[in-house]
Amino acid sequence: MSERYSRQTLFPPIGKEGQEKIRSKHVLIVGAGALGSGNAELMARSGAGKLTIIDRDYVEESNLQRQQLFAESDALEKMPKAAAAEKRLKQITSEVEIRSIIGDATPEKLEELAEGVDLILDSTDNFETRMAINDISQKFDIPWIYGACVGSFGMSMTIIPGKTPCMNCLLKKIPIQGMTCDTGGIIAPAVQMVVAHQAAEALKILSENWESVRNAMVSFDLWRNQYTNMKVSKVKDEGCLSCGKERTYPYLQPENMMKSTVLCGRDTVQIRPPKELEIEYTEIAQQLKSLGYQVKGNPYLLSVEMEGQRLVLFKDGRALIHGTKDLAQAKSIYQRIMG
Amino acid sequence: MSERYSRQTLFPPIGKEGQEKIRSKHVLIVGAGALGSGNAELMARSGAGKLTIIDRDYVEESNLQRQQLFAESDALEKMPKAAAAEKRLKQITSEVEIRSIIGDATPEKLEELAEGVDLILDSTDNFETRMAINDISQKFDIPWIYGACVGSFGMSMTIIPGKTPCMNCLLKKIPIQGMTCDTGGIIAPAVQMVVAHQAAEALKILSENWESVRNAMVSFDLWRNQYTNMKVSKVKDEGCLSCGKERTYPYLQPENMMKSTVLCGRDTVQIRPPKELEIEYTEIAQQLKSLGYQVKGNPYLLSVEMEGQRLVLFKDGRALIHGTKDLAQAKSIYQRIMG
Amino acid sequence: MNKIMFFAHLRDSVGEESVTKDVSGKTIAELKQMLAEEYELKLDSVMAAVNEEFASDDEVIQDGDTVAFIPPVSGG
Amino acid sequence: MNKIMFFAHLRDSVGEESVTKDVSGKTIAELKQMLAEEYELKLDSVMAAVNEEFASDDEVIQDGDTVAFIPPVSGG
Repeated sequence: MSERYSRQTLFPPIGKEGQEKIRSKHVLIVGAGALGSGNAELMARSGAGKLTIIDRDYVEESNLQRQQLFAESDALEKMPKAAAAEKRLKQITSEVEIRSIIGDATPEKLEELAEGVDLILDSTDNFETRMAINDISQKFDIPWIYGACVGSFGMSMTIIPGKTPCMNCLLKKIPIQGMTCDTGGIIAPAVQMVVAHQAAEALKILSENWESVRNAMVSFDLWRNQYTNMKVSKVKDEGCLSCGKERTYPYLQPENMMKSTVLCGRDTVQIRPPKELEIEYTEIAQQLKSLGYQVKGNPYLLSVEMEGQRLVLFKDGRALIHGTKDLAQAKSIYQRIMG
Repeated sequence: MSERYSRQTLFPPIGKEGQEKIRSKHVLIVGAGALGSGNAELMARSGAGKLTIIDRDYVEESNLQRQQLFAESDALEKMPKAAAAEKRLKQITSEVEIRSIIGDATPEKLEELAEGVDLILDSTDNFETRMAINDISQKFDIPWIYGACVGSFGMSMTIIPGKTPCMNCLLKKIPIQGMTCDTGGIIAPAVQMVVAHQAAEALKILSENWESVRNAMVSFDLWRNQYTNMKVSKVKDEGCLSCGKERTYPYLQPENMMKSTVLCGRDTVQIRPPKELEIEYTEIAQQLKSLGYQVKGNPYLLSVEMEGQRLVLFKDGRALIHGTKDLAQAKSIYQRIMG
Repeated sequence: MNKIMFFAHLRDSVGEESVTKDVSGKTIAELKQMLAEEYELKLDSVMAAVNEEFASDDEVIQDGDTVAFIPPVSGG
Repeated sequence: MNKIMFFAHLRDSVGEESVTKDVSGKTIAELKQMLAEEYELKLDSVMAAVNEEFASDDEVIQDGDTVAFIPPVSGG
């Protein structure tokens, strides 16, 4: 064991034996934004054996305020986040195997990546992907750690198949219109706080200190000085379609996925959410305006100009993204607005 | 206002006005180790106007597990931490003025650096320096934010002259023999958690959201799943020598400082703590052995071999550090063991 | 009596971190509806905890229970 | 009765996160001495909180109070 991890092996619950275990593990990090770059850095510094990181976006100037792996040059060069993350992680350590994938974390892609993975760290910005992670976690018996934040508020929960309830037991349905960092803002310390919780849980799991895993959903607000642990053990639902006795893994089924289609000859992608929504335009419009976007609307649709593209949003959640033929880019724009 | 801080200005308590305030402020960060590099990175990413960072150590391999500004090459080149921090911070942002100082944060040096500073972020590893920061905070009316961690445990408190109690009201005396990262180990998420709290408090102060400042000492343990806010407002002591009516700023007085002397012709520095301690050898010896140091002892003294130096510790806290003539290095070695 | 706590942006909508009301005998769903009207909140997909334990919409609140409302968050 | 909570390494020394004892009428200093003997703890420079508020060594514990012991930490 190298001197490098001496302060971590000196921590009694890990020790040299725990460090060997961490060293033998493979972690899949879904998303390389704020949470993803924080989680990836901590896993790399802690000496995990292998990291796989998937992300579909590129580094923008507005990311630099909170996404810790990225430097100014990455934003100037519009580097894909997964590639920029890999570059910095390799400067930090040569001892960890880093595999970065520039692409959309679709359920199919995640199933493929899950092979041989010991832990999935959620670092996404939307519940559609989280519900797919949740089903994959159950299907392949891989623990995952939920993390999310907006403003000064954040939360995390550890899901261990066979032991804890799953996200589908808890939420039953995907929350509609969660606040996102693009609509509610975000301060960097809230990111760090979620990463601290996710990474601590990850070290417990990787070092096989199962008895120390937090059996609660933790929520906190650093500005309002709030912190609470909500116990969830009673929530486990035998009838849950993701983790119960008769499972269908609903979020791996095509009918429950977001549909995106390139509209031929129009340089436009249509996005259709898995279930019809009922959108309140005024709230979204106001948030987007305060962010500096050009927003126009009428009772039937909302039109938003953003970075060369135009998003037209209908009341039922359907949207047209004009100015692109790239499905992943269009989905990314949609989920940044809609959560 | 640049697009760069758009997610932070979108956070309503900061907004564009708060961002302008953050932009106009100067933060002094004392220490560029684990907490220091985390705090410096968050302040730089958040767009503080100017950062001054002081540190006396150089980057070692065992730092890489948790000190987020440093890469493998910094450890190979034994870069001074302050210089390595400045280099990475300048890659992250060209918009923040960074001043790095390689040197010991003595009370005299801190008094000199405090001029024009709006906030001091404690990122040290010992209470002697913290008590000097505390006195300087009161003398020059500058808020400071205490932060510390060991193992999976950490704590933070915000001290605002004239509003909150000070550290001397609370502790009355410097705690003897606190656990340090060199004796108790440390996991990186505990560092991140303290940084999250310190940086959130910093953003409140820099953006002048005084009413949101946490009026409590927060403590947490990420492994044992503990978190508590301890209110401190009643502790404020009118007779306190640091913040009361008749102040002497005791920790700026030479008689209360650690004494370090080069012993002529012997390549040895003697360290004498401000007050006599009563040291229990067995506990320290065990911790140092588990860290891989060569430790020998008898009832009167403890001898520790470390990285080319030998530290001989006496029961009253006095120590001889053989193999160096550098006062700052000797103090650093002493405080890493003794806290 | 019951203490009802509001997390994150719900706190700002209500204007206070917690309110004290007698809501014993009500279900979480009924309390959500009551609060939604009183404070103009959207509580459909907000999680509820009773005495720091997750509570479903049909759970009945007892006298002395502390109820907390926590919005799930998607950003990251 | 009183709930007495132990943070960080104190918890491991005691073996439990909290113990229940009747210590009302005692000062914090007296309780520290009692616990120091019972669990072989060093509590000289450990901070105490009574009902989540900092308590000095001469504060007298009342029935029903929750006492927490939190060690100050110097690492960083």
